[in-house]
Amino acid sequence: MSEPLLIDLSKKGRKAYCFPPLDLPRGFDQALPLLPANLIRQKSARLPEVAELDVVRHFTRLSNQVHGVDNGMYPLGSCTMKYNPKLSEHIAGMREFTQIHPLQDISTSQGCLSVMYNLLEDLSSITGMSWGTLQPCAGAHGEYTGLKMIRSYFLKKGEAQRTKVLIPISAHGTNPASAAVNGFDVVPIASDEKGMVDLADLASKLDDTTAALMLTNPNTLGLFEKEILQISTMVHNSGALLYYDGANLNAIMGMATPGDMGFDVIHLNLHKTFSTPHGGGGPGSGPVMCNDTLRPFLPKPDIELTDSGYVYRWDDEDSIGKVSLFWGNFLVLLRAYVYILRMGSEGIRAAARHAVLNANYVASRLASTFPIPYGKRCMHEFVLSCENLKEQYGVTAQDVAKALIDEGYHPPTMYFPSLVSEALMIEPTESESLETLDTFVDTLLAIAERAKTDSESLKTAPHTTVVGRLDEVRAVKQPDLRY
Amino acid sequence: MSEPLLIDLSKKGRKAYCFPPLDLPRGFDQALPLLPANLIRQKSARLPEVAELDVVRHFTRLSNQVHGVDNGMYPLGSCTMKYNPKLSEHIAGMREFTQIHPLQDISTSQGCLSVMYNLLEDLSSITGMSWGTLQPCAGAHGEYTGLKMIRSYFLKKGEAQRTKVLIPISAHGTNPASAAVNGFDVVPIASDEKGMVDLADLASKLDDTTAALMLTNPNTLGLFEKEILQISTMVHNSGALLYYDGANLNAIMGMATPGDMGFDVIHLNLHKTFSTPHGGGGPGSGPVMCNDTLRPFLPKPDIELTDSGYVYRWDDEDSIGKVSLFWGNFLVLLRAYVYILRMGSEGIRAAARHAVLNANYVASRLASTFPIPYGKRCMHEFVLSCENLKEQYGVTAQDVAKALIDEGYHPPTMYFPSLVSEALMIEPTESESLETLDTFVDTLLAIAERAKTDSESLKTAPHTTVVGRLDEVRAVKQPDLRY
Amino acid sequence: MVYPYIPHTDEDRKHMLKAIGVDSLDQLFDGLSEDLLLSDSVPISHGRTEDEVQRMIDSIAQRNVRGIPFLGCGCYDHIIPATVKALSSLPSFVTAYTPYQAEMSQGLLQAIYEFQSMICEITGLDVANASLYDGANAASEAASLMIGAKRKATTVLVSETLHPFTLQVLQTWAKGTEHVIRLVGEKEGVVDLSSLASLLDPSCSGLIVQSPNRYGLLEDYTDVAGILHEQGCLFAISNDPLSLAIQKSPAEWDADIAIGDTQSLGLSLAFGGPSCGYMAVKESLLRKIPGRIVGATVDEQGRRGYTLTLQAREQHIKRERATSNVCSNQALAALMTTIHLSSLGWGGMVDAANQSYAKSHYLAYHLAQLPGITLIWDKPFWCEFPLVFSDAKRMRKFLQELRNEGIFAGVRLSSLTRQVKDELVLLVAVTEKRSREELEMYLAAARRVMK
Amino acid sequence: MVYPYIPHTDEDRKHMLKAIGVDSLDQLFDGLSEDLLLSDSVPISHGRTEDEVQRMIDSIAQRNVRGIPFLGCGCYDHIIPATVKALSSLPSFVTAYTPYQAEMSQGLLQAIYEFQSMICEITGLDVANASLYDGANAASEAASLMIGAKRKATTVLVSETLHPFTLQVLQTWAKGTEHVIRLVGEKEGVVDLSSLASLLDPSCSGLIVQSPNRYGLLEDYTDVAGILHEQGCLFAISNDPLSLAIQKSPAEWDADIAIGDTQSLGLSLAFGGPSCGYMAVKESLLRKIPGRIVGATVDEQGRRGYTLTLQAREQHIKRERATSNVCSNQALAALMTTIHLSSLGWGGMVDAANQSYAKSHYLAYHLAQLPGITLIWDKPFWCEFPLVFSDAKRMRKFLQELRNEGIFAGVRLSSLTRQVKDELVLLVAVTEKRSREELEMYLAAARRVMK
Repeated sequence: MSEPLLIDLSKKGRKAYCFPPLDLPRGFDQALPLLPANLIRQKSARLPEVAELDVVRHFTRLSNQVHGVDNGMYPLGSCTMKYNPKLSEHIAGMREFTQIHPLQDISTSQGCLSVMYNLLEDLSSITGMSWGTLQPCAGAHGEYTGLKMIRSYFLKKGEAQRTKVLIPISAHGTNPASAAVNGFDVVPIASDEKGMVDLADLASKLDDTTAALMLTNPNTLGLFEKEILQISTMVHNSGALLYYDGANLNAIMGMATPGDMGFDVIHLNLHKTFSTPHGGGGPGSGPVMCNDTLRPFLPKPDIELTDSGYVYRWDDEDSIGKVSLFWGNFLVLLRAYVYILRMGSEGIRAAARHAVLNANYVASRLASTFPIPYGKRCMHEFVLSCENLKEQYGVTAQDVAKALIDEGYHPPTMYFPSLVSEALMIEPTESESLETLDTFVDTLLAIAERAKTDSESLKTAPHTTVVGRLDEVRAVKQPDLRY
Repeated sequence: MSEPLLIDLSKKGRKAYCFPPLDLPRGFDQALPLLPANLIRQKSARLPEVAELDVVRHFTRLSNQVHGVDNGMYPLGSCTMKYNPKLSEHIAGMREFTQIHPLQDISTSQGCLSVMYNLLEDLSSITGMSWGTLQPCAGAHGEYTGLKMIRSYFLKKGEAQRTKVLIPISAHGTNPASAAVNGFDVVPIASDEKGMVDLADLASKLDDTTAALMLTNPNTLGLFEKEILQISTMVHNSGALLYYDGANLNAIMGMATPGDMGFDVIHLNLHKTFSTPHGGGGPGSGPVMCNDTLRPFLPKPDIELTDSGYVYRWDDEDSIGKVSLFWGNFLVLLRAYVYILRMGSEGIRAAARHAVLNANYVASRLASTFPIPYGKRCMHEFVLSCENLKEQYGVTAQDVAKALIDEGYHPPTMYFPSLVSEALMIEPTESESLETLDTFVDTLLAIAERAKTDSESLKTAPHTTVVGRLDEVRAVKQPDLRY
Repeated sequence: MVYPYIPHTDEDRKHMLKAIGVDSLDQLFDGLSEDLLLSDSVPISHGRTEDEVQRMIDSIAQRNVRGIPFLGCGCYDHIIPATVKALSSLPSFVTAYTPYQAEMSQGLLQAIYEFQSMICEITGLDVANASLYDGANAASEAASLMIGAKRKATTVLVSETLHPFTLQVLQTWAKGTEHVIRLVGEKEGVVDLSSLASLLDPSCSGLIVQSPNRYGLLEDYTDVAGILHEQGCLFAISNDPLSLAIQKSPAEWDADIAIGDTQSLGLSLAFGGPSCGYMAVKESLLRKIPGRIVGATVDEQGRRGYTLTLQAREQHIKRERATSNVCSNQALAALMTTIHLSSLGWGGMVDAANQSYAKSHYLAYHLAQLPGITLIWDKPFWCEFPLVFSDAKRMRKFLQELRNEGIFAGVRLSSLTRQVKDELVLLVAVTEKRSREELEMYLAAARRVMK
Repeated sequence: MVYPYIPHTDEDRKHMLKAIGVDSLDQLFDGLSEDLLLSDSVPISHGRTEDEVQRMIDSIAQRNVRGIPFLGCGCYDHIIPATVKALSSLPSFVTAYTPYQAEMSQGLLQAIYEFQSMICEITGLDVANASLYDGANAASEAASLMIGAKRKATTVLVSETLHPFTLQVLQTWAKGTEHVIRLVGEKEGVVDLSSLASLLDPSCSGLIVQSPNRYGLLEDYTDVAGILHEQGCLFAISNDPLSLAIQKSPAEWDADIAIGDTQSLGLSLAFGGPSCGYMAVKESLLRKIPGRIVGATVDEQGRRGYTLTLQAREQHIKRERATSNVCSNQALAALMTTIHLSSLGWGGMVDAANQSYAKSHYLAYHLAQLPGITLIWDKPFWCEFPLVFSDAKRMRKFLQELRNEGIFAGVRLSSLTRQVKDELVLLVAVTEKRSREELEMYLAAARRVMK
């Protein structure tokens, strides 16, 4: 059943919440009369005036119209929708953390600081980097921060002319956007026939105006860039730096480090690799880790462990400065810390190994029905093509995706990367069991079968949801963005 | 989608949970070898061996196949399905309460004792009684306790021959069952044409073998027993006691007290009147409150406030003894206490008044379509009849109930009390807004309309649930009670 | 005027009163005579806002002290996976009523079916109900069942080694009725069944025993079932269900009835409640078991579904002839146990039970070395054991000193039995949750006091 | 071997490897050269069980001290209804991804639509996005928007009275780029716009101001929009959104862009994060606003539904030409704000804002009577105010003594600005949550120290 807007249940005089009465002496018991008239708001805002039960039912019902990892498999490529442990949620709800103010005297927040310091240490170990920052609030924010550090590094070095950032055409859209936001010019790098960075193209574009090459490794096709050490040498020889987009770190953590691959700076997505929940699109967290070359440029404040406990360090001259209001999304950091404590070194490694195992298993079972243009051997994810279904039955990748919804699965990422036509990008993650994977594969195979006999029902899927496919054009042409 | 049994996902070697390794010195690191062989269990139990994510998804999906108050209106007569405040849930989850042991030194559990003591005080005020016990775990358990006290009272008084308990035929089934469990003989009392206790019948059955009359007031027809003071006099004159089944206290709290009506003992249902959640059938709580006559017979221990704090009193000679393992369902008591703190004297009274307002409003809107045999003026609930629909279209009370499910409502209580044929017993509670009531009424009226044109779809309702009407006969004849 | 949790506006009230055809809310109460209507509001405090209540509760909560609990006696501090609270607090589980409307309650019904199945598996018996109030009430329901199962029976034999509070609940149950609780004495800490046969007269319906018993000791029921069954009597065993991961199950002792409390399987201490009683019986007693039962069946399309069944036993149908008056039970607590067991699996249950065994023996062994403390009775125990102190003063000092270090050292048996003979007995519980460090803290403090 | 959160059994692994056609897990990593594969496990600690982690976290948590916070500076201790946590923690909200698949995400999309609507209502502007990281990043996104909206513009005027950390984030934003942040100075605690017109050269894209500003003072923007608009410049105001229940809204000042942080609307202190930035703009800037936007539309059957829209602005389509690089935002925090506002309604928001006003003035008035403390600048303030101490030693003593009584008395401005001139300034925040009793405790302690 569709749920009305809460504002439509609104009624004057109804209240879900009351504040304690103001118990101040006369003269202090009113606000407005004391304010200069020209500072006073004139127009009321229209907010729902409803009862507590209205609020409870509204959001409870809305939650029943959302699919999360807790509801079923979520094989959304490049998003690493792994299980979000209940323990982490419990701990993130502890009053000993939620009721700490970011600016209270540092002697009274040593618990929070210890979480952040130890998390930085663990992330340094896992990535093979020297140190980092926890301030960035999401992956793209991490990219912004890392690139800003690179820019500052070259300015300090007197190489202001390095204004180009090289980015493979298969990269996530945030990579070029983050480069642009930092004032860089974006230069695309081609992929070779194997889906890897085209080394010749790279060589031709590396020069003394190049600031960095941004890479995701494994890349968005789920392939490990085998020539990474050569790439690293080429980049560094040209005087540029190598940036690692950590979106796919889940494939290799504990097995190899970006540090050993020669990366100078890396952002992580704690909400991908380190199991913090996505929350419907955030809050995420995008720590940036770097080697000693870039360390002086990290945002401030840094955290240091001294004899008298943890302290902030504000005096880094080369620091790019702050990138968020306080210290980052602390409750997200806390969850990631809990995850690392639970997993430990063996668990971190096992996560990568089983993520890769799961992806290869699903790929190997699907490959004979759905072509996988760049090969069914992959890392943690792979990209298949629905090209055949489209040619033969007019069934597109989108139709397959929507049909999965009716079977209780969140669809894979669609139409990305663009190297593959009618692409579906599947990342099962290590959380899914063999049985779940088998059922998922069977469902996809059954959909492929249905394409032959009943393509119409696929083209109109989903049928079980509260709404069917929406008129996206109308949404753009007649924007209805608020009540 | 139907959800498999978790045991069917079970797989040897899979684990959702691990314990810390045992870190004791040798000689203490094993259990079984040290136990005599004939005490050792031989056969394993078959429990699910699954992963944590399996557990999470299983119970999350199961919860999506359950309708609670948070999902929609729950007008289940005699059950008072009012809103269960989120504040109470939050407080009942505080470690300062959940981690207190019932037998830790009393100096370390004064917080818990203060909650119980103050709750007893408030319940005494609300019911007009002297004192009570919080031990009973449910309404029927309260009935058992109250009747046990009555029995002990008469034994102490030397009136062992008082073995009869009078119970109106319209009473809940637990009343006679509780009397029987205590060794009483149950004598039914007729209702008069207005649905009230038949005074003549009562008079004819009161004698010196009568221990008590059990009454619900308002009764299960939602009618207030107007002659309650006369009934009380009659009962007491015969030397018997008057027992109040508090199931319907929500109709009168703050407006009148069972004490003033002449009742000697009363049980409450905190999970009805005092907003603690029903939890799918418990844990409830059924405190028993009584006047001075019965107070010596209350279960022990009692709680007393002394100069050195709260203490237990174990020395009541006449006490019937303990009725549950420890002190009662403490976390339920805590929720009820929070509710009373929130509501206060005005709120408690307002709850009753609005519960009655809501019931009368719904009754008045439905009366012309659904006959209400005992009149549309009621207290907090009323009983309508689907007799007409059955006669004219073959649509039964059950069909109407099941059709409501498809519209997102939990059905009213069906076929009770038996005084009304094709009965639906509707109790909206004070939590529901005018808008919700109107939509509910409109839905019922629409169903009555549909009976004329499309009775078939009503007879096969519900259609939107994971299963349709179940074969109850098969469930009894071929019991399948476990995996 | 706005009241908490009541959505009505002044407008609403007016509109509704008009529709009803009355002038005021008061008029709706005109069935109540003047002398019944309260002139004043009930003498409880005024309402408070959420924030005020939370503050008040915070200050009440501060009067509770949390220590490291070596406390048991029917309520144990075991490890509970985070899944239990997270999933059992899903709002539709919490705010649903008894699943009378099966189509709208399949999730709940299926969870109860799984609970019943697990109780059957753990006890080894055939049929389990949907839960009872607690372990003590499960015992009195077992007593009722026994008496109801045998013609002219009035008596139930009950071991003196039952939990003292369970005994008290049973005594309350018998009080004022024709039922008789006849105690079977103990010998060296366990029930003495050497002359059981001689106790079995025709009035006798059966025997209830407990293992681990009130002292934490495991009892041996070799031959007991045979003797009882020969006289048409039933055999009921009460267990801490977690102990059944190690010790012989009721089925293995050929018991007819298994009872107990699932507190040790996923329920927090919670000042003793809610906990969750259970009962399982042999197939032959199926129609005599009290409480609700869920069964599987099919709908018209043949789809499997779950429903409350065998309701002919229950009060709302059978009224005074019901097998019991139990109506509401402890459904949400049973759900917690179901989630707990789903998370642990049998392997986890065995692990928890083994570790409780090992840790309790480790502590007992070392405490027994100290002067002034005796570990009475050289009997098998599990998770909990009885210490006897040489004198009351040292015992008090021991408890006080350990409490000062944040250790709740044990439960004095006399606080349960109110008997002088038990005053020097301390029951110490050690679950798998107690870390080695906590055990050593306990021992170090004990050595300091008892040197 | 069983690893946390990984369901594979040995059997599973064997079966899967066989299906893939490899012999070992290692073989799956044969794309990584030997010199890349780690020979040892990464040097972090071994895994721990749930219970061990919980204990470890409990002991870490004990190193945090909770006091009565009179602390603000962008993070305030307001009352939050119990509904907020209860509903925002519903598992499908928590564990869903960005709602790219609209049919499976209607609940989330609708909630975001409601969030956008509320932000529009509160700011008075036309279009709001689905949230930004925080208030400081909302400011840098506003700066980007301004520069992108005016040809050849490079400069953004920024009031010196912005939150010091917001200023720092803006300075970082400009660093290394062609963008220039030009500060507009303050005068007596508020931004000095007396010579605004003269600052507006063609490179200038607009002005960002904040009210209540870094001192808690409310600023007067009479005529500001007119001057800016005349030069083709945009006007952005950053607010604590709760203050907009009282003070003039961005729309009422004719601002083009409203930014801020919804922390004061339903988010806990949480050591400063997550909070939730917001941005609303006039209709004319619709296609330039950064971040995600949800719109309503219909499906083929004409049923109303919600979807992410106007994605042509975003990075995954427009890549380096996107209006911003923002992708993930603070959706769950925005949901909390939506639930909070749904619970409070406008009446509740006004009440909270009024009480914050009244209580902060009460405390300020009485503190100002004390020797050694001055309430600088006789300007309107809301919820937070600046005190100046006569000397550093007394200030330290004041903070220390109050902390000893469990009162966190305020934030030293120099801890944000690291500037000597701010060392004697203490910012004191008083929300509606501070009870009268807490205010009197503060005053009593202050009087004791400052006598």
